[in-house]
Amino acid sequence: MTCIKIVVKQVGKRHKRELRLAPHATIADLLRKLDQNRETIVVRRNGKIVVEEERLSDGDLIEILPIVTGG
Amino acid sequence: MTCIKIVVKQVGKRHKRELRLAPHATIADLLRKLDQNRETIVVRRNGKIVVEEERLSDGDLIEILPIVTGG
Amino acid sequence: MLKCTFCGRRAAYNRRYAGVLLCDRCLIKSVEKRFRRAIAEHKLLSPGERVAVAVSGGKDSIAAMHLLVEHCGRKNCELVAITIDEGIKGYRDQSLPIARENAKSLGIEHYVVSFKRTFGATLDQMVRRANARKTELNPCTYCGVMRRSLLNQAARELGADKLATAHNLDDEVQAIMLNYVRADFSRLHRLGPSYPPREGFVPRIKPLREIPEKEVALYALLRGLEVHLAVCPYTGGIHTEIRDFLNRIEANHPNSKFMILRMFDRLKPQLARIVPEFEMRRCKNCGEPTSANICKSCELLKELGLRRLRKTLISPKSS
Amino acid sequence: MLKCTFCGRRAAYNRRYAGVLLCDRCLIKSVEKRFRRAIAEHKLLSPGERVAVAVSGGKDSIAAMHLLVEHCGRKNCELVAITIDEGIKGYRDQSLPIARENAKSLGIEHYVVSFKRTFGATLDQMVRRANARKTELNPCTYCGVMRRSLLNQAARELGADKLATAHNLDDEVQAIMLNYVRADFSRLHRLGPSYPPREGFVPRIKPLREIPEKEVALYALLRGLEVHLAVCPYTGGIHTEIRDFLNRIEANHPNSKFMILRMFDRLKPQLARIVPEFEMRRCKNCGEPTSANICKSCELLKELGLRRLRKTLISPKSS
Repeated sequence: MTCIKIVVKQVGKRHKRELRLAPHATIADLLRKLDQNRETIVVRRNGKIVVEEERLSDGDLIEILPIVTGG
Repeated sequence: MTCIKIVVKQVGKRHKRELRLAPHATIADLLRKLDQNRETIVVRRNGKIVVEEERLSDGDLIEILPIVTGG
Repeated sequence: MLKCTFCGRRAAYNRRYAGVLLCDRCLIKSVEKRFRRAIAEHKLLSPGERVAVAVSGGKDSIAAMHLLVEHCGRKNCELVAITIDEGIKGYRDQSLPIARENAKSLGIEHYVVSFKRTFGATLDQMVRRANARKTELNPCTYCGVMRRSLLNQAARELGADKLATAHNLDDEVQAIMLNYVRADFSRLHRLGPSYPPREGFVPRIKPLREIPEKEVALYALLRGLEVHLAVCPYTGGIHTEIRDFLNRIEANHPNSKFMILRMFDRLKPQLARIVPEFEMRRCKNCGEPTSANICKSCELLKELGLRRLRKTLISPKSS
Repeated sequence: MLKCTFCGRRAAYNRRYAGVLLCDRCLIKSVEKRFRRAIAEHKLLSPGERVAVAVSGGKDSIAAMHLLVEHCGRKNCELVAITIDEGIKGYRDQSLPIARENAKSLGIEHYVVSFKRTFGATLDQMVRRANARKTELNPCTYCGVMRRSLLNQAARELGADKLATAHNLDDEVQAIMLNYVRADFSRLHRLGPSYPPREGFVPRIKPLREIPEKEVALYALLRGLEVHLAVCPYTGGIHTEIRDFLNRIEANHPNSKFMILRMFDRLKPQLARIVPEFEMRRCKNCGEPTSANICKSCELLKELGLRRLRKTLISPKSS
């Protein structure tokens, strides 16, 4: 079982990160790993807003957009 | 400014730990460092139950006793 | 060394929500005073009554038993103790002897009612069955419903006028918050310092309801009571999330727990207007009080493929 | 690829509390439907009314403005927009142009009222003064009290029949929880889909109150609206603790936020019996409505050594 490699960009932070995940990992798995609550963000996968239950593929660019702005 | 050295024993866990803290550190500082909420524990210092605002001294034995047991 | 605000001895506790430090003796006195005040203010006990106290062996119930035995001595009440043995390996089997020893040393009659003998299965066995059957209910549901039912029945069989439980401030505020989150009006309505008498129910009282968990623990530890301090293996889920939230809020904003309690106590009389009063019936299966045909315990047992084995819990020899 | 439960296109959102997946189009339609339903169900707007909408430039208020302008077109209502410029460097100065651009592109009159011109100090300056004077109040207190007061006054001066704010489900449930924890009955009583008319107050309406924050954000993003998405530098404290708790609970137990809202909405009519109705007066200083001699804004200003510089906010040229 080989890992998949994805790139994560958290909007508002400068750097992109490359992460390795198990095959069949979902975006929800990734969010858990990054300690991100799905209620507070929107996820774009290769530019498209998608649901957190989608599986990741090798080479995906995942953008995490925080939406909770107020006090 | 030299550090103080204390020994921490979390009741229920096997091992004691030795920790270094800044001089004038209080038990509350130690609890923050250990991510322990004061509402859920009782602290014994050298065998005596004490308040979390007491300052630590070099060589202190600090026991942390979890009191939240229920569901 | 930090000193007691009242007597100048070494402080053992910082009661931040009141802005005072307390030494061991003053903490013990304060807890005893609040316990007596709760009984007087909410008329929890009358002289001459027979009280059953639920004792698990943990700090809260052991403290409650010691506080009650002293109170009963003064007020000419009779105290009996009941332990429900749910059958939780490595947990209840360790606390049960502690409950027994404490009752013995205080000279209190002690009765043990077990899930195993009553339902033919321990809680551990029920949890395994629930997992196998994928009922999606968590262990606390089985434990809570069945323990509550058995406590009530045992207290009734023992002729108790009141059933005392050791719920502390933290327990009560957690229950309030849980029912706010679940929008459960009937459960919310049932919370409070006492639960009024209803057909088939022994009135329940909670004399520790206004004492924070940490103060109950300190009371037991500083008095040197023998208590069981271990974490139930089935903790988790929403109960734990709510408890952690409340402890974080209280640590950062002392007095929050009391504020939540006070607000609820002011809301409670209004809840009666929303919650429909329902008729009490008898469970067709076990005869215990219920608002449905079958009581919740029997319903849960059925889902697990189990049934009640004994109708009566307390035999003259089970002491 | 996961598909929309309704139309089979690619899903963009998992609405877990309802057990359905939604594509971009169906999410937009659903949000618009809920917005219209809120207005109809709670009679938030009547045909021909003049509505002022509070617009910060964030996702919620920009979404609200776009939803309202379409509604007003159909129902023959008039819409004006008000932005309060509190003076938060690196935050409001970035969102204000976005509010202005959106209003302009929609052809809506837009008014800006600033703390600086009204009180002689920006919020940033107030916070520095508060720290120097150790008032122990947090920035959200100044911001909240003064912004609310200015919004009301500006809406009144503009002859608005209603003042619409963009509070979403998350905002409302956080406020409910905060007031449970603080035991603040009067604040709790003031929450709801609308705030009834009172002397000196423009009735407030919250048409997004039953739309979760994430759905409002998705609505704005999927419609391609230009919004400001940045975190206020003054967030923190108990508000953040409560928000984090609610988001954790919702993530682990979907529908909890709605449950809290539903429970509150059932409790609310009962709160009127507890909260005393107080007489409305005029602030001796600025003339704004208050239950005391001096309104809360003027009281806070005084503590900071500041005072109101302008009585009237909207001049014909301030558009």
